[in-house]
Amino acid sequence: MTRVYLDNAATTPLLPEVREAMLPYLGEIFGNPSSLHDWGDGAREALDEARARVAGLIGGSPEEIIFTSCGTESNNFAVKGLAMAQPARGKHVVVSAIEHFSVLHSARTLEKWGFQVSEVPVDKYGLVDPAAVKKAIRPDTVLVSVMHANGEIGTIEPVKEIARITRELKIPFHTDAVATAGTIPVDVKELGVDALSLAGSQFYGPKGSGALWVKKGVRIMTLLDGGIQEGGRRGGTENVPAIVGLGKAAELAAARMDARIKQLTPLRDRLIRELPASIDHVIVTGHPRDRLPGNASFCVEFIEGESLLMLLNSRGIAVSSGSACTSRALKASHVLLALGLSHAIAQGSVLFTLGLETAAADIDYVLENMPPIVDRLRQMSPLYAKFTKSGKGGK
Amino acid sequence: MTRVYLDNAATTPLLPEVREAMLPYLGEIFGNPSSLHDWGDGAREALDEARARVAGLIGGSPEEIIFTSCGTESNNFAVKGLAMAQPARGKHVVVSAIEHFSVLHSARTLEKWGFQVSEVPVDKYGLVDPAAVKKAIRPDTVLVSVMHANGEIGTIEPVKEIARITRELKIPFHTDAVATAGTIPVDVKELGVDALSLAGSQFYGPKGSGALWVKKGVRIMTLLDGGIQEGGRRGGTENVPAIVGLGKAAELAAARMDARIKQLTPLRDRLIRELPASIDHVIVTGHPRDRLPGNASFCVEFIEGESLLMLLNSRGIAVSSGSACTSRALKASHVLLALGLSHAIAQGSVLFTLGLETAAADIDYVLENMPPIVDRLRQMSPLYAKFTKSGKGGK
Amino acid sequence: MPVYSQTVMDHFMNPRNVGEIENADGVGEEGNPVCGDMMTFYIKVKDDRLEDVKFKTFGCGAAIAVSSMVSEMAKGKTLDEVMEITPQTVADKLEGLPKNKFHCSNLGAQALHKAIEDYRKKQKKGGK
Amino acid sequence: MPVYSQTVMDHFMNPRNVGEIENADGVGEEGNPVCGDMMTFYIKVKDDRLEDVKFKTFGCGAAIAVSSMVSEMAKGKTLDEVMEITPQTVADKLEGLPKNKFHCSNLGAQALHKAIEDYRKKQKKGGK
Ligand SMILES: Cc1ncc(COP(=O)(O)O)c(C=O)c1O
Ligand SMILES: Cc1ncc(COP(=O)(O)O)c(C=O)c1O
Repeated sequence: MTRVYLDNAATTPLLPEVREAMLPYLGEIFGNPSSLHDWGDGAREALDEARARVAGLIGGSPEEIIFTSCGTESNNFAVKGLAMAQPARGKHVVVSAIEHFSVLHSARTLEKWGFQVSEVPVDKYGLVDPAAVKKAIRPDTVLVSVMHANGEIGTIEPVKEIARITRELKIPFHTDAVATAGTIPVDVKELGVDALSLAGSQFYGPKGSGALWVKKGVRIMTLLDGGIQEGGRRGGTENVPAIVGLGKAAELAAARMDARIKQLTPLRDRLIRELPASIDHVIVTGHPRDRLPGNASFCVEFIEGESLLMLLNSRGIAVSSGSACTSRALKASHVLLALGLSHAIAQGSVLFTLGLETAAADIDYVLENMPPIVDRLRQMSPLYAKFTKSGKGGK
Repeated sequence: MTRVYLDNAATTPLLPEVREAMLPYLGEIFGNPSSLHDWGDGAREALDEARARVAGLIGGSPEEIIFTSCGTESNNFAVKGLAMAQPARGKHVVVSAIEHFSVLHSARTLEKWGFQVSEVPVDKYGLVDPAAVKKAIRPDTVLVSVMHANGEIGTIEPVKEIARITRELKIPFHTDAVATAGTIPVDVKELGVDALSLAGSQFYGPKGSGALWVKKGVRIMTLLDGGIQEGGRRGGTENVPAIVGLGKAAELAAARMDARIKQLTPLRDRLIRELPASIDHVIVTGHPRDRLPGNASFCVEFIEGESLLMLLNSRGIAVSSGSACTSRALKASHVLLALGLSHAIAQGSVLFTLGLETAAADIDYVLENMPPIVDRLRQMSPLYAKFTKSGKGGK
Repeated sequence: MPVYSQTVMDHFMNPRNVGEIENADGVGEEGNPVCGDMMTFYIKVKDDRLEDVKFKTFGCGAAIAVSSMVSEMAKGKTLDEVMEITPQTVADKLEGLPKNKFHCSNLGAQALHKAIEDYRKKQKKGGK
Repeated sequence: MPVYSQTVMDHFMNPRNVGEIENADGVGEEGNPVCGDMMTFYIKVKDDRLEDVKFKTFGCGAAIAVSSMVSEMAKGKTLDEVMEITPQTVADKLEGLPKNKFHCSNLGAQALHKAIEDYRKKQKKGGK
């Protein structure tokens, strides 16, 4: 059977070069980087090299990189650690309504600790308005966190413009770049942020790898208290193989970024253009222009996303959905609802995320297989029956 | 050159069987376990299997296992998460004086959040007195955390006896079993604890793998807020290869534990017996009987640990030291000081931790090479010169 | 897809009795699109038995499989027998449902019961 | 061991001028075992120059290398020249020291200066 993986936002495969780079560290170079004897040397050198590569990917300095275990840890560290580092200044943080749960739920935890949280809404394309961020900021605001891009709808946020505001007001600004670092150009200096999260499993690096970049001089509280690793900012024996893999993935991403973007963008554009042309009542979600190169996200009216996902899977196509039934919380995606979509429409969400292995034939295959599947589900759908009987025309 | 790795407490090498088990998950089985399509299946099944194996190692239930990224994360999660889960009950926690920094520094962070912390001292062998724990408990105590064994001096603590006390008083009891799980028998039911930390890099499993076992019904706050992974208790895309490796290492440890203990104990005993016999003024640290099978720890008087470590390294021998100069904080090991040793003596700490690859010839090699090295350092030592001139005899 | 049993997968991939019944004797609807699952059952009754059952379902894999299984369990049974079908008996026949899906997707029995109630109400109105 | 430079390693493995000088003209001690490093320098002075320098050091690799380097830098120099040796010039000669080790291990120059002060004090007392 044809197998088409279009769920690269869930996780990317590991590049063979990355795996090769990791293998020695699952073998003979097993030492602890903190060890002062020869066995620690190879591991320590590997950490240094990886740190330089990750810093290079985002235009930071190596000593500003703190390795973590995933994007979620980076985000928890940033949101809690930055907010808690300025007790004298206040207890108010600003986030956008479409942040990843690792940011939103960290903010909720801050609320339990006496903080107040302002959620800035987005427009129908998922864009945060910098002016709205400015309005949300108060004298006691200690942190602004707005993501660089949303992985679910692909929208790229005006981080640079927001940073101009926070810089002027001297408020630490964190951006969750898990969906962008390694995928599109990310430069901490150009963005003007104070902290930035990234994760290897989003750009062909290993699971279990992540980093938080914190600008020199910005105060942050530790999340994982312990030993002297990572300059005392993140304890725990370093996951050397994963860190090495993250470094290698960062190096490759930097070198091949333009080519990757050139490969993905036309495929994405074709899907965004042709899918709604071949199926009625399909809504493109996210921004028409400012979007991730591999992201094509839709809502298919009158049907539910999980059943669509399952039928696509039965044809060998892997996708995601933000429908309630695909989330264990059984709530429709907060991102789609924040765009102003109704629950019924949000239920029909389907997300294609293209990757290095995606070819034109894969898009053909999707365009060929999806219409009959949607048709089949609609024939089963009482909502579709009601709609057709009501005699309302197409969109 | 002969190469003898006797620093298994810093980290153990990865067993070839463990690496083999991991490799498919660094290759074709790359999916996200949360994905509902076929690509997620293999990863999800692997997690289930690993969870059962880790639970099996410690006598818990699979659904009580939360995977983490290291022992430090498990300890932070346990100490902060359990302490914060009972706001109505109080803000006091009890720890021992010789806990790992991931416990002690978590307790210090709790102090910043308004908690009070009681540190229970240890005797000269590093033993915690259960009666002292009982005395330290107050009506507002919400957590007791005492390690199962200390990796630096090898002493195994009377966890079972302490659990009897906490159970009666209905106070959650966490034990840091990072130094014991996979090394000596650990059974959560027999120990009677409420939460237990472990780490794969301590028993021939991968770096970046760890787990916290939390007894069913015991409330704990999340440390890494985010998605639905680990039942909503630990967010972040799972590090599938590391978790698989942890599971495999747990399975092998359970199956081979007796043999491993039988291999290590006589080697350890020989080192503990013969090193002080061949070098004057060497003190054995830790408990004479209740100690980890691979742990032989000493203080060599009149010399400093780092220089000893470096000269041993120049002879191909890898060890650790708790001297100030081996710690970035430049303080002598809090564990050795807690035993009542003077700073000068604690500076001469040297820790041999034997492992699967240790053979009798390695012990011979150490016993042959160490005396001239110690002699050389003592000939350089002004402390030794003072001692010999003062005419005080040996110990 | 081991999150679902083989039986669930079979009923999801090959749902029985999908459709509407023109001039049905009873119609029952349960659920709503907010929670993600909604089902409509149509019945044809003869001699106090379900001569025909059809359904339309908007929802996840479990919801579709539940609807299909319910329709199969009910067909040919007396109305009283059908009223004894419960979410639990349906889930059992499906070899289990994921815990978190049990409540929201398992509305099939209720929807069918509503169709029977609708039929009985109409019967009363008809004065028979 | 890349935490230390090659020069540090060389002086650690092959320290120059280890030992004591019987009837030294000056003795200087610096540091203490609490912080982990302690050094004693012995000097023999002739015509205002260090004819001989020896040391004993309790301490880490850096402390031993520093002592060795200081002794080598000082030997044959005039007392005033030796007083110009600073922790920084020693560290530079060693091709750098780890940042966290700079202060505690780098007490060699001070210990040597103390030995010279000791010598000068004795000279004064001696009434020369
Ligand atoms: C007793 C104990 N607890 C916790 C840890 C920390 O484990 P990790 O380095 O995996 O974070 C160690 C590490 O050696 C340990 O010995
Ligand atoms: C924008 C964003 N932030 C954070 C995360 C969490 O990353 P991880 O799963 O590595 O913890 C994700 C995951 O997809 C993401 O898309």
